[in-house]
Amino acid sequence: MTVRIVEQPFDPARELAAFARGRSDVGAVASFTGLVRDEHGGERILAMTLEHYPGMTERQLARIEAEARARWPLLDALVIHRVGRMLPGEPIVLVATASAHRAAALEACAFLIDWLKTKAPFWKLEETPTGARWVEARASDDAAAARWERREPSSPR
Amino acid sequence: MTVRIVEQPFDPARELAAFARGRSDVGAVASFTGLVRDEHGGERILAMTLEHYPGMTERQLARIEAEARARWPLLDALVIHRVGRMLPGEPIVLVATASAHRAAALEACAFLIDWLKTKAPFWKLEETPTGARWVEARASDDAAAARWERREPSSPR
Amino acid sequence: MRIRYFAWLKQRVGRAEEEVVLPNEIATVGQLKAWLAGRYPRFAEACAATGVVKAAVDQEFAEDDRPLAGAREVAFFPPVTGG
Amino acid sequence: MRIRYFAWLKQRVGRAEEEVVLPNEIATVGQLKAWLAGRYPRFAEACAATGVVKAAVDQEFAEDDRPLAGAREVAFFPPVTGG
Repeated sequence: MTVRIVEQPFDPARELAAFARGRSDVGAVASFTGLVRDEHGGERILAMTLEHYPGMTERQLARIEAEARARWPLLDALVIHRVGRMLPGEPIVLVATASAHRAAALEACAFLIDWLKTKAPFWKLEETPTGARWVEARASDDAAAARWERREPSSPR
Repeated sequence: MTVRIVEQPFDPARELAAFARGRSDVGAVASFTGLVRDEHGGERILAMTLEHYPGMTERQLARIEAEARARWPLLDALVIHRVGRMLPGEPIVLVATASAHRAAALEACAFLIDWLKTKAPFWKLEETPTGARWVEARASDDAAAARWERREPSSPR
Repeated sequence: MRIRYFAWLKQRVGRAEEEVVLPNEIATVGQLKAWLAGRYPRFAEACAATGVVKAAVDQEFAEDDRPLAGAREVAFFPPVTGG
Repeated sequence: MRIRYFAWLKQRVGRAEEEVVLPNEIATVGQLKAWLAGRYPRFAEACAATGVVKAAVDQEFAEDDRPLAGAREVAFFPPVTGG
Protein backbone atom coordinates (compact mmCIF):
# COMPACT_ATOMS: atom_id res chain seq x y z
CA MET A 1 0.00 0.00 0.00
CA THR A 2 1.70 3.15 -1.21
CA VAL A 3 0.94 6.86 -1.30
CA ARG A 4 3.40 9.17 -3.02
CA ILE A 5 3.62 12.88 -3.81
CA VAL A 6 6.06 13.48 -6.66
CA GLU A 7 7.53 16.67 -8.10
CA GLN A 8 8.85 15.16 -11.33
CA PRO A 9 6.94 13.59 -14.22
CA PHE A 10 6.00 9.96 -13.63
CA ASP A 11 5.01 7.16 -15.99
CA PRO A 12 1.71 5.47 -15.08
CA ALA A 13 2.44 2.48 -17.36
CA ARG A 14 5.75 1.88 -15.60
CA GLU A 15 4.10 2.20 -12.19
CA LEU A 16 1.35 -0.22 -13.23
CA ALA A 17 3.91 -2.68 -14.54
CA ALA A 18 5.40 -2.83 -11.04
CA PHE A 19 2.05 -2.76 -9.22
CA ALA A 20 0.96 -6.07 -7.70
CA ARG A 21 3.62 -7.78 -9.82
CA GLY A 22 4.24 -11.45 -9.16
CA ARG A 23 1.16 -11.86 -6.98
CA SER A 24 -0.93 -14.73 -8.21
CA ASP A 25 -3.63 -14.11 -5.60
CA VAL A 26 -4.61 -10.94 -7.51
CA GLY A 27 -7.44 -11.52 -9.98
CA ALA A 28 -8.31 -7.89 -10.68
CA VAL A 29 -6.40 -4.63 -11.08
CA ALA A 30 -8.21 -1.35 -11.68
CA SER A 31 -6.52 1.95 -12.39
CA PHE A 32 -7.34 5.57 -12.99
CA THR A 33 -4.99 8.16 -14.47
CA GLY A 34 -5.79 11.87 -14.51
CA LEU A 35 -3.91 13.96 -17.09
CA VAL A 36 -3.48 17.64 -17.93
CA ARG A 37 -5.82 18.56 -20.79
CA ASP A 38 -4.97 21.23 -23.33
CA GLU A 39 -8.40 22.86 -23.03
CA HIS A 40 -10.71 23.87 -20.21
CA GLY A 41 -13.91 25.87 -20.40
CA GLY A 42 -13.17 26.85 -23.99
CA GLU A 43 -9.71 28.23 -23.24
CA ARG A 44 -6.42 26.73 -24.25
CA ILE A 45 -4.34 25.44 -21.34
CA LEU A 46 -0.61 26.01 -21.70
CA ALA A 47 0.39 24.52 -18.37
CA MET A 48 -1.00 23.52 -15.00
CA THR A 49 0.56 24.02 -11.58
CA LEU A 50 -0.52 21.85 -8.69
CA GLU A 51 -0.05 23.42 -5.29
CA HIS A 52 -0.51 21.33 -2.16
CA TYR A 53 -0.21 21.43 1.62
CA PRO A 54 2.85 19.36 2.45
CA GLY A 55 2.24 17.14 5.43
CA MET A 56 -1.53 17.43 5.37
CA THR A 57 -1.62 16.05 1.83
CA GLU A 58 0.22 12.86 2.75
CA ARG A 59 -1.88 12.49 5.87
CA GLN A 60 -5.15 12.83 3.98
CA LEU A 61 -4.08 10.49 1.19
CA ALA A 62 -2.99 7.86 3.72
CA ARG A 63 -6.33 8.21 5.49
CA ILE A 64 -8.35 7.90 2.28
CA GLU A 65 -6.31 4.88 1.28
CA ALA A 66 -6.85 3.28 4.72
CA GLU A 67 -10.57 3.91 4.37
CA ALA A 68 -10.56 2.12 1.01
CA ARG A 69 -8.78 -0.86 2.57
CA ALA A 70 -11.31 -0.91 5.41
CA ARG A 71 -14.21 -0.96 2.96
CA TRP A 72 -12.94 -3.38 0.32
CA PRO A 73 -10.76 -6.51 0.50
CA LEU A 74 -7.80 -4.95 -1.33
CA LEU A 75 -4.58 -6.87 -1.83
CA ASP A 76 -2.74 -3.70 -2.85
CA ALA A 77 -3.37 -0.02 -3.50
CA LEU A 78 -1.33 2.80 -4.99
CA VAL A 79 -1.85 6.54 -5.13
CA ILE A 80 0.66 8.82 -6.87
CA HIS A 81 -0.07 12.54 -7.16
CA ARG A 82 2.18 14.99 -8.91
CA VAL A 83 2.72 18.55 -7.70
CA GLY A 84 4.39 21.57 -9.33
CA ARG A 85 4.15 22.72 -12.92
CA MET A 86 3.19 20.28 -15.70
CA LEU A 87 2.23 20.39 -19.36
CA PRO A 88 -0.79 19.12 -21.30
CA GLY A 89 -0.65 15.35 -21.72
CA GLU A 90 1.33 14.83 -18.52
CA PRO A 91 -0.16 12.64 -15.77
CA ILE A 92 -1.38 14.39 -12.62
CA VAL A 93 -2.57 11.45 -10.60
CA LEU A 94 -2.56 7.65 -10.69
CA VAL A 95 -4.76 5.43 -8.55
CA ALA A 96 -4.48 1.64 -8.75
CA THR A 97 -6.16 -1.11 -6.76
CA ALA A 98 -5.74 -4.88 -6.69
CA SER A 99 -8.12 -7.49 -5.33
CA ALA A 100 -9.14 -11.10 -5.83
CA HIS A 101 -12.35 -10.14 -7.67
CA ARG A 102 -13.25 -7.22 -9.87
CA ALA A 103 -16.00 -5.43 -7.91
CA ALA A 104 -13.65 -4.51 -5.06
CA ALA A 105 -10.91 -3.24 -7.37
CA LEU A 106 -13.27 -1.19 -9.56
CA GLU A 107 -15.24 0.33 -6.70
CA ALA A 108 -12.21 1.10 -4.55
CA CYS A 109 -10.48 2.77 -7.52
CA ALA A 110 -13.48 5.04 -8.16
CA PHE A 111 -13.77 5.74 -4.44
CA LEU A 112 -10.10 6.71 -4.10
CA ILE A 113 -10.18 9.23 -6.94
CA ASP A 114 -13.56 10.63 -5.86
CA TRP A 115 -12.42 11.22 -2.29
CA LEU A 116 -8.98 12.42 -3.29
CA LYS A 117 -10.65 15.11 -5.40
CA THR A 118 -12.57 16.55 -2.46
CA LYS A 119 -10.56 15.63 0.62
CA ALA A 120 -6.90 16.06 -0.28
CA PRO A 121 -5.43 19.57 -0.19
CA PHE A 122 -4.40 20.20 -3.80
CA TRP A 123 -5.14 23.30 -5.83
CA LYS A 124 -4.85 23.71 -9.61
CA LEU A 125 -3.57 26.86 -11.29
CA GLU A 126 -4.09 26.91 -15.06
CA GLU A 127 -1.99 28.98 -17.44
CA THR A 128 -4.00 30.20 -20.41
CA PRO A 129 -3.04 32.57 -23.25
CA THR A 130 -4.81 35.34 -21.31
CA GLY A 131 -3.16 34.63 -17.98
CA ALA A 132 -3.21 32.30 -15.02
CA ARG A 133 -6.38 31.31 -13.19
CA TRP A 134 -7.19 29.08 -10.25
CA VAL A 135 -9.50 26.20 -11.07
CA GLU A 136 -12.79 26.35 -9.21
CA ALA A 137 -14.12 23.38 -7.28
CA ARG A 138 -16.98 21.60 -9.05
CA ALA A 139 -20.27 20.63 -7.46
CA SER A 140 -20.12 17.39 -9.47
CA ASP A 141 -16.98 16.41 -7.57
CA ASP A 142 -18.77 16.94 -4.26
CA ALA A 143 -21.66 14.82 -5.53
CA ALA A 144 -19.29 12.06 -6.66
CA ALA A 145 -17.57 12.03 -3.27
CA ALA A 146 -20.90 12.08 -1.41
CA ARG A 147 -21.91 8.78 -3.05
CA TRP A 148 -19.38 7.10 -0.78
CA GLU A 149 -20.32 8.86 2.49
CA ARG A 150 -21.39 6.69 5.38
CA ARG A 151 -22.51 7.83 8.81
CA GLU A 152 -19.78 6.05 10.71
CA PRO A 153 -17.22 7.31 13.20
CA SER A 154 -14.43 5.66 11.20
CA SER A 155 -15.27 7.68 8.11
CA PRO A 156 -12.85 10.52 7.34
CA ARG A 157 -14.67 13.84 6.92
CA MET B 1 -11.15 2.05 -30.69
CA THR B 2 -9.71 -1.46 -30.66
CA VAL B 3 -10.91 -4.95 -29.83
CA ARG B 4 -8.41 -7.80 -29.94
CA ILE B 5 -8.43 -11.53 -29.24
CA VAL B 6 -4.91 -12.78 -28.59
CA GLU B 7 -3.48 -16.27 -28.22
CA GLN B 8 -0.14 -15.27 -26.75
CA PRO B 9 0.59 -13.58 -23.41
CA PHE B 10 0.20 -9.80 -23.52
CA ASP B 11 1.53 -7.04 -21.26
CA PRO B 12 -1.20 -4.71 -19.94
CA ALA B 13 1.36 -2.09 -18.89
CA ARG B 14 2.81 -1.98 -22.40
CA GLU B 15 -0.67 -1.75 -23.92
CA LEU B 16 -1.58 1.05 -21.52
CA ALA B 17 1.63 2.89 -22.34
CA ALA B 18 0.51 3.02 -25.98
CA PHE B 19 -3.15 3.70 -25.20
CA ALA B 20 -4.34 7.28 -25.90
CA ARG B 21 -0.67 8.29 -26.09
CA GLY B 22 0.07 11.82 -27.23
CA ARG B 23 -3.56 12.95 -26.97
CA SER B 24 -3.77 16.06 -24.86
CA ASP B 25 -7.57 16.16 -25.05
CA VAL B 26 -7.67 13.10 -22.77
CA GLY B 27 -8.08 14.02 -19.11
CA ALA B 28 -8.95 10.58 -17.76
CA VAL B 29 -7.87 7.01 -18.47
CA ALA B 30 -9.44 4.08 -16.61
CA SER B 31 -8.36 0.49 -16.93
CA PHE B 32 -9.27 -2.96 -15.70
CA THR B 33 -7.06 -6.03 -15.90
CA GLY B 34 -8.32 -9.51 -15.07
CA LEU B 35 -5.66 -12.10 -14.19
CA VAL B 36 -5.51 -15.83 -13.57
CA ARG B 37 -5.55 -16.50 -9.82
CA ASP B 38 -3.78 -19.47 -8.25
CA GLU B 39 -6.81 -20.38 -6.14
CA HIS B 40 -10.55 -20.74 -6.71
CA GLY B 41 -13.17 -22.12 -4.36
CA GLY B 42 -10.48 -23.47 -2.03
CA GLU B 43 -8.69 -25.41 -4.76
CA ARG B 44 -5.31 -24.65 -6.23
CA ILE B 45 -5.40 -23.56 -9.87
CA LEU B 46 -2.51 -24.84 -11.95
CA ALA B 47 -3.64 -23.34 -15.26
CA MET B 48 -6.65 -21.86 -17.00
CA THR B 49 -7.80 -22.43 -20.57
CA LEU B 50 -10.07 -19.88 -22.23
CA GLU B 51 -12.20 -21.28 -25.01
CA HIS B 52 -14.14 -18.92 -27.23
CA TYR B 53 -16.40 -18.82 -30.29
CA PRO B 54 -14.26 -17.29 -33.06
CA GLY B 55 -16.25 -14.82 -35.08
CA MET B 56 -19.05 -14.38 -32.58
CA THR B 57 -16.56 -13.26 -29.93
CA GLU B 58 -15.20 -10.43 -32.06
CA ARG B 59 -18.71 -9.44 -33.10
CA GLN B 60 -19.96 -9.30 -29.51
CA LEU B 61 -16.92 -7.40 -28.25
CA ALA B 62 -17.25 -4.86 -31.07
CA ARG B 63 -20.93 -4.45 -30.25
CA ILE B 64 -20.31 -3.99 -26.51
CA GLU B 65 -17.57 -1.47 -27.28
CA ALA B 66 -19.90 0.43 -29.65
CA GLU B 67 -22.55 0.49 -26.94
CA ALA B 68 -20.03 2.00 -24.51
CA ARG B 69 -19.17 4.71 -27.06
CA ALA B 70 -22.86 5.43 -27.59
CA ARG B 71 -23.42 5.85 -23.86
CA TRP B 72 -20.33 7.82 -22.84
CA PRO B 73 -18.22 10.47 -24.60
CA LEU B 74 -15.15 8.27 -25.00
CA LEU B 75 -12.08 9.49 -26.83
CA ASP B 76 -10.66 5.98 -27.02
CA ALA B 77 -11.39 2.44 -25.85
CA LEU B 78 -9.45 -0.80 -25.85
CA VAL B 79 -10.45 -4.39 -25.15
CA ILE B 80 -7.91 -7.22 -25.29
CA HIS B 81 -8.95 -10.74 -24.35
CA ARG B 82 -6.63 -13.68 -24.29
CA VAL B 83 -7.68 -17.20 -25.30
CA GLY B 84 -5.95 -20.56 -24.92
CA ARG B 85 -4.02 -21.90 -21.94
CA MET B 86 -2.49 -19.53 -19.40
CA LEU B 87 -0.84 -19.72 -15.99
CA PRO B 88 -1.61 -18.04 -12.65
CA GLY B 89 -0.51 -14.40 -12.68
CA GLU B 90 -1.03 -14.03 -16.43
CA PRO B 91 -3.48 -11.43 -17.72
CA ILE B 92 -6.75 -12.69 -19.20
CA VAL B 93 -8.38 -9.43 -20.17
CA LEU B 94 -7.60 -5.72 -20.37
CA VAL B 95 -10.19 -2.99 -20.75
CA ALA B 96 -9.13 0.66 -21.05
CA THR B 97 -11.15 3.81 -21.66
CA ALA B 98 -10.17 7.43 -22.26
CA SER B 99 -12.32 10.54 -21.93
CA ALA B 100 -12.07 14.23 -21.13
CA HIS B 101 -13.44 13.76 -17.61
CA ARG B 102 -13.25 10.91 -15.15
CA ALA B 103 -16.87 9.82 -14.74
CA ALA B 104 -17.16 8.66 -18.37
CA ALA B 105 -13.87 6.75 -18.29
CA LEU B 106 -14.59 5.03 -14.96
CA GLU B 107 -18.19 4.11 -15.75
CA ALA B 108 -17.48 2.92 -19.29
CA CYS B 109 -14.60 0.76 -18.03
CA ALA B 110 -16.83 -0.95 -15.45
CA PHE B 111 -19.59 -1.32 -18.05
CA LEU B 112 -17.26 -2.93 -20.59
CA ILE B 113 -15.97 -5.58 -18.22
CA ASP B 114 -19.44 -6.25 -16.75
CA TRP B 115 -20.99 -6.79 -20.17
CA LEU B 116 -18.03 -8.68 -21.55
CA LYS B 117 -18.41 -11.15 -18.66
CA THR B 118 -22.01 -12.00 -19.55
CA LYS B 119 -22.33 -11.25 -23.28
CA ALA B 120 -19.11 -12.42 -24.91
CA PRO B 121 -18.75 -16.15 -25.69
CA PHE B 122 -15.77 -17.20 -23.57
CA TRP B 123 -15.59 -20.24 -21.30
CA LYS B 124 -13.02 -20.95 -18.60
CA LEU B 125 -11.59 -24.39 -17.93
CA GLU B 126 -9.55 -24.60 -14.72
CA GLU B 127 -6.84 -27.18 -14.11
CA THR B 128 -6.65 -28.21 -10.46
CA PRO B 129 -4.54 -30.90 -8.75
CA THR B 130 -7.62 -33.15 -8.87
CA GLY B 131 -8.42 -32.55 -12.52
CA ALA B 132 -9.91 -30.04 -14.93
CA ARG B 133 -13.27 -28.36 -14.33
CA TRP B 134 -15.34 -25.84 -16.23
CA VAL B 135 -15.97 -22.63 -14.32
CA GLU B 136 -19.64 -22.03 -13.59
CA ALA B 137 -21.32 -18.73 -14.41
CA ARG B 138 -21.95 -16.58 -11.35
CA ALA B 139 -25.25 -14.91 -10.48
CA SER B 140 -23.23 -11.90 -9.27
CA ASP B 141 -21.95 -11.40 -12.83
CA ASP B 142 -25.51 -11.34 -14.15
CA ALA B 143 -26.42 -8.81 -11.47
CA ALA B 144 -23.42 -6.62 -12.32
CA ALA B 145 -24.34 -6.68 -16.01
CA ALA B 146 -28.01 -5.98 -15.29
CA ARG B 147 -27.07 -2.67 -13.61
CA TRP B 148 -26.36 -1.35 -17.09
CA GLU B 149 -29.48 -2.67 -18.84
CA ARG B 150 -31.77 -0.14 -20.48
CA ARG B 151 -35.03 -0.84 -22.22
CA GLU B 152 -34.02 0.54 -25.56
CA PRO B 153 -34.00 -1.02 -29.01
CA SER B 154 -30.37 -0.01 -29.51
CA SER B 155 -29.24 -1.99 -26.49
CA PRO B 156 -27.47 -5.26 -27.31
CA ARG B 157 -29.08 -8.19 -25.54
CA MET C 1 -26.92 -26.66 -41.37
CA ARG C 2 -23.82 -26.54 -39.23
CA ILE C 3 -24.19 -27.25 -35.50
CA ARG C 4 -21.42 -26.23 -33.11
CA TYR C 5 -20.85 -27.10 -29.46
CA PHE C 6 -18.65 -25.27 -26.97
CA ALA C 7 -17.10 -25.86 -23.54
CA TRP C 8 -18.51 -28.86 -21.63
CA LEU C 9 -21.39 -29.32 -24.07
CA LYS C 10 -18.76 -30.21 -26.65
CA GLN C 11 -17.49 -32.91 -24.29
CA ARG C 12 -21.00 -34.17 -23.56
CA VAL C 13 -21.82 -34.45 -27.25
CA GLY C 14 -18.39 -35.77 -28.12
CA ARG C 15 -17.84 -33.41 -31.04
CA ALA C 16 -17.15 -29.75 -31.70
CA GLU C 17 -19.34 -29.48 -34.78
CA GLU C 18 -21.37 -31.41 -37.31
CA GLU C 19 -23.37 -30.84 -40.47
CA VAL C 20 -27.01 -31.86 -40.18
CA VAL C 21 -29.95 -31.94 -42.56
CA LEU C 22 -32.98 -30.95 -40.55
CA PRO C 23 -36.38 -32.60 -40.95
CA ASN C 24 -38.89 -30.06 -42.21
CA GLU C 25 -40.74 -29.91 -38.91
CA ILE C 26 -37.70 -28.49 -37.05
CA ALA C 27 -38.38 -24.77 -37.38
CA THR C 28 -37.05 -23.18 -34.16
CA VAL C 29 -34.04 -23.32 -31.86
CA GLY C 30 -36.16 -25.07 -29.23
CA GLN C 31 -37.23 -27.75 -31.70
CA LEU C 32 -33.65 -28.23 -32.82
CA LYS C 33 -32.57 -28.63 -29.22
CA ALA C 34 -35.21 -31.31 -28.65
CA TRP C 35 -34.21 -33.09 -31.85
CA LEU C 36 -30.52 -33.09 -30.86
CA ALA C 37 -31.50 -34.25 -27.36
CA GLY C 38 -32.97 -37.33 -28.99
CA ARG C 39 -29.59 -38.08 -30.52
CA TYR C 40 -27.33 -37.24 -27.58
CA PRO C 41 -28.57 -38.42 -24.15
CA ARG C 42 -26.01 -36.26 -22.34
CA PHE C 43 -27.09 -33.21 -24.33
CA ALA C 44 -30.66 -34.07 -23.27
CA GLU C 45 -29.54 -34.14 -19.62
CA ALA C 46 -28.06 -30.67 -19.94
CA CYS C 47 -31.20 -29.35 -21.65
CA ALA C 48 -33.30 -30.67 -18.77
CA ALA C 49 -31.68 -28.15 -16.42
CA THR C 50 -33.01 -24.60 -16.77
CA GLY C 51 -30.78 -21.97 -18.34
CA VAL C 52 -27.79 -24.24 -18.77
CA VAL C 53 -27.88 -24.61 -22.56
CA LYS C 54 -27.59 -21.30 -24.42
CA ALA C 55 -27.84 -20.93 -28.17
CA ALA C 56 -26.67 -18.66 -30.96
CA VAL C 57 -27.99 -18.55 -34.52
CA ASP C 58 -25.49 -17.29 -37.05
CA GLN C 59 -23.39 -15.97 -34.15
CA GLU C 60 -26.21 -14.04 -32.46
CA PHE C 61 -27.62 -15.12 -29.10
CA ALA C 62 -31.03 -16.74 -29.67
CA GLU C 63 -33.89 -17.94 -27.50
CA ASP C 64 -35.86 -21.16 -28.02
CA ASP C 65 -38.53 -19.44 -30.11
CA ARG C 66 -36.01 -18.12 -32.63
CA PRO C 67 -36.91 -19.43 -36.15
CA LEU C 68 -34.22 -21.32 -38.02
CA ALA C 69 -35.31 -20.27 -41.50
CA GLY C 70 -32.24 -19.17 -43.47
CA ALA C 71 -29.80 -19.98 -40.66
CA ARG C 72 -26.44 -21.46 -41.65
CA GLU C 73 -24.94 -22.10 -38.21
CA VAL C 74 -26.44 -22.82 -34.81
CA ALA C 75 -24.25 -23.08 -31.71
CA PHE C 76 -25.00 -24.50 -28.26
CA PHE C 77 -22.95 -23.67 -25.19
CA PRO C 78 -23.18 -23.19 -21.42
CA PRO C 79 -23.48 -19.70 -19.88
CA VAL C 80 -20.36 -17.66 -20.68
CA THR C 81 -17.60 -17.22 -18.09
CA GLY C 82 -14.95 -15.00 -19.70
CA GLY C 83 -13.31 -11.81 -18.53
CA MET D 1 0.62 30.25 16.27
CA ARG D 2 1.48 29.72 12.67
CA ILE D 3 -1.05 30.75 10.03
CA ARG D 4 -0.74 29.41 6.49
CA TYR D 5 -2.48 30.41 3.30
CA PHE D 6 -2.82 28.41 0.09
CA ALA D 7 -3.77 28.92 -3.55
CA TRP D 8 -5.48 32.25 -4.30
CA LEU D 9 -5.95 33.06 -0.62
CA LYS D 10 -2.17 33.26 -0.40
CA GLN D 11 -2.24 35.84 -3.20
CA ARG D 12 -5.06 37.79 -1.57
CA VAL D 13 -3.27 37.95 1.75
CA GLY D 14 0.09 38.56 0.10
CA ARG D 15 1.93 35.92 2.10
CA ALA D 16 2.19 32.14 2.42
CA GLU D 17 2.51 32.09 6.19
CA GLU D 18 2.99 34.15 9.31
CA GLU D 19 3.43 33.75 13.04
CA VAL D 20 0.75 35.44 15.11
CA VAL D 21 0.13 35.91 18.80
CA LEU D 22 -3.59 35.66 19.29
CA PRO D 23 -5.55 37.85 21.69
CA ASN D 24 -7.09 35.71 24.44
CA GLU D 25 -10.60 36.16 23.16
CA ILE D 26 -9.81 34.36 19.86
CA ALA D 27 -10.81 30.80 20.79
CA THR D 28 -12.20 29.23 17.60
CA VAL D 29 -11.43 28.97 13.89
CA GLY D 30 -14.36 31.28 13.15
CA GLN D 31 -13.05 33.93 15.54
CA LEU D 32 -9.57 33.64 14.04
CA LYS D 33 -11.04 34.09 10.56
CA ALA D 34 -12.87 37.24 11.66
CA TRP D 35 -9.71 38.56 13.34
CA LEU D 36 -7.63 37.98 10.20
CA ALA D 37 -10.39 39.51 8.07
CA GLY D 38 -9.87 42.69 10.08
CA ARG D 39 -6.22 42.72 9.04
CA TYR D 40 -6.60 41.68 5.37
CA PRO D 41 -9.49 43.30 3.48
CA ARG D 42 -9.19 40.86 0.59
CA PHE D 43 -9.28 37.90 3.01
CA ALA D 44 -12.43 39.49 4.45
CA GLU D 45 -13.94 39.65 0.95
CA ALA D 46 -13.30 35.93 0.47
CA CYS D 47 -14.78 35.10 3.87
CA ALA D 48 -17.94 36.98 2.94
CA ALA D 49 -18.73 34.36 0.28
CA THR D 50 -20.15 31.11 1.66
CA GLY D 51 -17.98 28.03 1.58
CA VAL D 52 -15.06 29.66 -0.17
CA VAL D 53 -12.61 29.77 2.75
CA LYS D 54 -11.83 26.37 4.19
CA ALA D 55 -9.66 25.79 7.24
CA ALA D 56 -7.43 23.14 8.77
CA VAL D 57 -6.14 23.02 12.34
CA ASP D 58 -2.88 21.12 12.72
CA GLN D 59 -3.46 19.66 9.25
CA GLU D 60 -6.98 18.42 9.92
CA PHE D 61 -10.00 19.97 8.19
CA ALA D 62 -11.83 22.16 10.72
CA GLU D 63 -15.14 23.99 10.84
CA ASP D 64 -15.66 27.49 12.28
CA ASP D 65 -16.60 26.14 15.72
CA ARG D 66 -13.38 24.19 16.11
CA PRO D 67 -11.52 25.39 19.27
CA LEU D 68 -7.96 26.61 18.81
CA ALA D 69 -6.72 25.52 22.27
CA GLY D 70 -3.39 23.74 21.84
CA ALA D 71 -3.25 24.28 18.07
CA ARG D 72 0.14 25.05 16.55
CA GLU D 73 -0.83 25.66 12.93
CA VAL D 74 -3.99 26.90 11.25
CA ALA D 75 -4.32 26.96 7.47
CA PHE D 76 -6.82 28.73 5.23
CA PHE D 77 -7.46 27.75 1.62
CA PRO D 78 -10.13 27.59 -1.07
CA PRO D 79 -12.01 24.33 -1.81
CA VAL D 80 -9.57 21.71 -3.06
CA THR D 81 -9.26 20.95 -6.79
CA GLY D 82 -6.68 18.16 -7.11
CA GLY D 83 -6.83 14.81 -8.83
